[in-house]
Amino acid sequence: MRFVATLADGVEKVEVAGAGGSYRLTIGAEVWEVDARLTAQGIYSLLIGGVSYVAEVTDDGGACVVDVGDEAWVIRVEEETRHIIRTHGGDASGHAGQTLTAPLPGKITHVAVAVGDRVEKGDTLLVIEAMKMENEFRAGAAGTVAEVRVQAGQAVNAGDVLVVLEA
Amino acid sequence: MRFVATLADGVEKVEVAGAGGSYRLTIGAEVWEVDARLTAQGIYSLLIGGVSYVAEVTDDGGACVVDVGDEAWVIRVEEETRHIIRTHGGDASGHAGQTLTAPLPGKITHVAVAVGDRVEKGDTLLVIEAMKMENEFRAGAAGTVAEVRVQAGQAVNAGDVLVVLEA
Amino acid sequence: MKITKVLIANRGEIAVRVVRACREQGIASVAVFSEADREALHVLMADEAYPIGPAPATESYLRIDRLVAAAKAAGADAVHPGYGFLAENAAFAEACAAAGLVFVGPPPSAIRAMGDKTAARRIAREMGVPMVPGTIEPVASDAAARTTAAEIGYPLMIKAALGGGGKGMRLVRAAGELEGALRAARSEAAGAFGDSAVYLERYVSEPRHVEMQVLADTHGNVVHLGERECSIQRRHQKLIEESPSPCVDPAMRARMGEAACRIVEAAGYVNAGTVEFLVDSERNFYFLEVNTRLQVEHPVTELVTGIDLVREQLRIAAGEPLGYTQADVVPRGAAIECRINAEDPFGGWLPSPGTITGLRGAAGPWVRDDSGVYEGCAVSRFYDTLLAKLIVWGADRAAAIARMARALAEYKVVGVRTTIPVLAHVVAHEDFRAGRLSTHLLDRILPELAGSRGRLRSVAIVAAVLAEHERLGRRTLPPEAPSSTDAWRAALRPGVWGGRR
Amino acid sequence: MKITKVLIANRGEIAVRVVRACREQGIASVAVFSEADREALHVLMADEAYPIGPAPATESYLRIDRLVAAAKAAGADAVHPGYGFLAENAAFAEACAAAGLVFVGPPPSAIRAMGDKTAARRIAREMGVPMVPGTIEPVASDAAARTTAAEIGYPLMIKAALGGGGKGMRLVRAAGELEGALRAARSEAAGAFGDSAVYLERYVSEPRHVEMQVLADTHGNVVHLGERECSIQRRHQKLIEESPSPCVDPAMRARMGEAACRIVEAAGYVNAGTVEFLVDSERNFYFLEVNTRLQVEHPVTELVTGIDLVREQLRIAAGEPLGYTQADVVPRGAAIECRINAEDPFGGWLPSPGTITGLRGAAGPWVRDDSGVYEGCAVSRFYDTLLAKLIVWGADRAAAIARMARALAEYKVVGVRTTIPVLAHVVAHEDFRAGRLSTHLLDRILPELAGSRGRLRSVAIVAAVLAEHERLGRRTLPPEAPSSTDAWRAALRPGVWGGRR
Repeated sequence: MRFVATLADGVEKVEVAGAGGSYRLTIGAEVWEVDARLTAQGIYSLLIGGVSYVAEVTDDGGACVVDVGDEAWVIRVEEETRHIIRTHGGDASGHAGQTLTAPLPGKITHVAVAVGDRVEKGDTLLVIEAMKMENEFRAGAAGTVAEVRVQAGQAVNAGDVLVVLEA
Repeated sequence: MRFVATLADGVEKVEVAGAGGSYRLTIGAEVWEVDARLTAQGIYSLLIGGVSYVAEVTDDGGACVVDVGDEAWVIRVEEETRHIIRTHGGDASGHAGQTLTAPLPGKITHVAVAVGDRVEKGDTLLVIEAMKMENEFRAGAAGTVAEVRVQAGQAVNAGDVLVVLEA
Repeated sequence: MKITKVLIANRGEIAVRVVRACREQGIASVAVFSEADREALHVLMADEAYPIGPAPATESYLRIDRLVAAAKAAGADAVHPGYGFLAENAAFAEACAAAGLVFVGPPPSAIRAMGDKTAARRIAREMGVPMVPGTIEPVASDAAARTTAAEIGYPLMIKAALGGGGKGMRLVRAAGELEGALRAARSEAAGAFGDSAVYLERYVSEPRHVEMQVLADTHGNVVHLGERECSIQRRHQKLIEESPSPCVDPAMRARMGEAACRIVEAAGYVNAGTVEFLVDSERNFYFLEVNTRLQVEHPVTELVTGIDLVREQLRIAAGEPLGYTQADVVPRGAAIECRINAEDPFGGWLPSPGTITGLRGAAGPWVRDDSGVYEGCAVSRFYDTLLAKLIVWGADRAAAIARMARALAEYKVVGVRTTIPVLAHVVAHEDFRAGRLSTHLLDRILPELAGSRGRLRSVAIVAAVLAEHERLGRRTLPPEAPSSTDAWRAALRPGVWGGRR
Repeated sequence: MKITKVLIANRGEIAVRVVRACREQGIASVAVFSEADREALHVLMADEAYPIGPAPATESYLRIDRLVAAAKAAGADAVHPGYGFLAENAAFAEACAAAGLVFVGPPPSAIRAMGDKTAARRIAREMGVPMVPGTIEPVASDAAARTTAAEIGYPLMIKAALGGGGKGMRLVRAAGELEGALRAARSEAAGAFGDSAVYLERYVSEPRHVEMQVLADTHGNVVHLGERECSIQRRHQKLIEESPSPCVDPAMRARMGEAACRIVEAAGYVNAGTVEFLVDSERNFYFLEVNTRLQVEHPVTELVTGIDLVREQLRIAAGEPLGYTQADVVPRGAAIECRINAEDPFGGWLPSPGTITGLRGAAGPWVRDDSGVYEGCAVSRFYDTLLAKLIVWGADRAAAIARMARALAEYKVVGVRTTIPVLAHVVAHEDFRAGRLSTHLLDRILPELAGSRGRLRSVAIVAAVLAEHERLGRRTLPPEAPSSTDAWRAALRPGVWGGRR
């Protein structure tokens, strides 16, 4: 089976063969012989050439976060055909950065901008309180505020659109 | 819903009402208001009149073992109708004690009896080795050996019939 | 004044800590829980547990009336406040006393004298303990703050007059940042402590944060249990603490301990308390504040001294004398604590609420896991991010560091992001190992962390691809209509992947 | 002779213990595993792991050839044998030496001199250490055993000439039981240690089992680390151990320690070892045997002395000197260990293999969990029943007991039966609390345990009925064809019962 793994620092094609715990993965030019087991909820044991790795795989909405050693990676894995369809069909996330969505559930404690405001990169847009912390969210690039969909005191869920900027 | 709970020291009729974590159980004449949650694999949290209990429920082939506080009980729970059918239809376990079945998987290391032998209560019938321990199994009552279905060196699974005695 | 049943006015790992201490003393424990916390660990572990309101803390864990009512209804004779929430709220201590409940902490007068940083700084000045220049009184308005700030000079710190734990604290580098920082600090302080008062203080560059643990009984006995170094911080919140401090020698320990005891005695303080100092690069120490409660990081002191601080709190509250003197307090070895928070250190330290789907803690020799969570439990967005405290002891600091590195590598949390990867990097860093600590160390070395790559990247891809491969394999299987027993068993059994069991 | 990579010729909690010590020393660890153990914890935790054969130990963990080959293939420079399996097998130590591998334990000559109980008893006699009357040589035949047994008198003990841990040990109350007991003891000894030789010893009534921990380096330094009391046993296997012993005062400790060091020195012993004594009701002590390896119960000594015994084993094996003298070994407080075994204490102590479907260990202050299992792992029928060792420290024995009671109550294991309920009862028993220990205590108080009833019985019924109620509720739901993502998520998420999350 052929997959595409998308990381922050690159895209890798991966081919998987094998079954029953014993696999051969081809990542680009590298070949990996892997003895793999899911030993508990999302905790994987991998034996690769005798070296023992324990990887934690957390589902994170489309992508997954993999912890191994002291490192953590966000990796989006797709079947190759799906990846081709998605990347050729136009990516909705191409305009990301213009739209501020809530990355976590919480309560809006302060909205610093109004429709029509001009903002510079780094300006505070609003503050979300969650887990007893005030988290400031800033503009990723300069722009004009097109929409403000929330107000102070309002509860939001992860993924809610909060502010839309126009370039 | 009506259940029958069978314990080593008695049989209790139990009626359950409620849902969504909040239940009323009637055990004989006692009424128990219970706030119950399954918090992890087989680990239950029960709040009963403010008192917090954590019970471990292990499935044990038909019955379950419940650990709560420092105590452990083996409890067989059946719907009332099932219980009535079973107990009125003749219980196959009524002849238990005449048949020695393997209570755990292991290896037979010694068979002390042969067909036709007369045994007294407490006489060793055979020895099963499991988890590096030799476990002796003895006659629960006097009798004559009718069948010996295993021999030394043989591996057995839990539930296998090993020796049959006639009174 | 024997204590037989204690209501714990808190949640999370500290409520669990107090339950454990009560059980070991033969004291019954009563938990309280908000609607979000029915399945929280402290509810499961306590002898009794009662609901006290909706999820927001202001409607439950900060409701003095409901807490006191629950304590009376349960027949408790004492209340332990933990840390945070109402732990340094004199009105809560008074409400407990008025209801005939022993408050496991200092008397309200001492909370007022010391817990209010303004009053505490006044006392410290009177006792001749050195302090960082700043305002003694809270700043009344933004305008007044601007004037005072100009006198103190930038950069400066805004700090909440009540509370601690980094909440309501902000660094202000220039005048333009003052207004926003004041608003944020006041808002956080109000949410965390119910009081928005803040004061200003000159900023000391590359400071170390060192604090002395003190115990005072009702018979006038006061001892200190040595210091804790808490310099590894992010967002002014402690992340790694240790005892002893690598910068404190016996002579400095004696001077700081003596100063701490002097302040505490002057305030008529009783029970466990902590006197915080700032230490500059020349190892001068300055009084910061007194925390009139158990600290999050108390375990490092426990492991080094062998003294159970929560047990001592309960004994002192019951009127028992300490029973030992300063000379009897003999430190042994070194202890380090790491805070495992539900935060994403690679994503701006954003909180990471969710469900912990997989959990395997660290264990083994001289590893202590003070956790408030378990596998399968929810991490609520309503409360702070602290999941667990991982504490180790070693015969010396190097042994403790090696052990902490080992323990962090063992600790597996799936389902929420945690601080574990960054903690592991700090503990492995040469500056940390050499004891070159400051409250800026973490910010300075964080950029180094993002870049590390190599073989592990490929291993991570292997794991991610196999997870997806497995997921697709499941999808292509026909959905089985499970038999009754199998359905039940399946629900009780973790997934098996890559082979039959 | 620097050690950089250690192969651990063992499994279970002790293999995990050695992995941890290696990691803390910066030494790479290599696990080995049988076909039954691919997913065992020691495989997951080690740096590397290699298969060595089928599930039966005789085809894997007892195969000297495969272990040495694995060590060489992995590039290990040392081998740690753990306890049990080949730990006291001189041929294994020799095979390691022949392959150029450092054996982390005594030299083969010392294993032969001390590990063989026959030779050890000869040395003890020469050194003037008191002993229980019995045969010095192994009994050659059943006929010879009958003759010798008649001389010693009944009741008597049969003991394996090699090994320990209660395996190959049998009490014989009368001549009629001798033959069966000999057969059982020989069979167990052969299976456990590869040698069926046994000897006979007079039986001491209500004895206490007290042992001294010793450390000897290659430079002639020998120290003892005080005693462990191991009197709480069932089937002659230790269940609860503690240090210090409540029956040993400083003078007796000095005498026993001196006797232990004398025996060890006479044998040219190096590395960690344990000298076992039997103590009668008048507090006389008799030499029993030397265990030429790490003991299962070593953690209680570690917690009291602050000395990491596995670290010391590795240092000694590398040729390093101890670096401290007897006067530097200062005990502090009290430690207790409970063995959590997969056995059914209410069902004749039958082994209880299976899958651990639910697991929540004990944690918190001064609680150490040395476990070899995790939630979801299989407990194989091929290996011993020890799942985990729960160890606590307290400022005194009473504090340690209270803490152990608390920790046992926290420890939850679902899926296999364990010794936890009986451990809890022993720890709560007045004889245990008063320190009135003997190797018969457990058998004496066990009948008391079966009868306890009351409110908890009803609570157990509530839990059992609700579990069945829930099971039926699941059955009556139509089997859903889950969407792909849901199926995956469901597999990763514990069951939720009684409400939405």
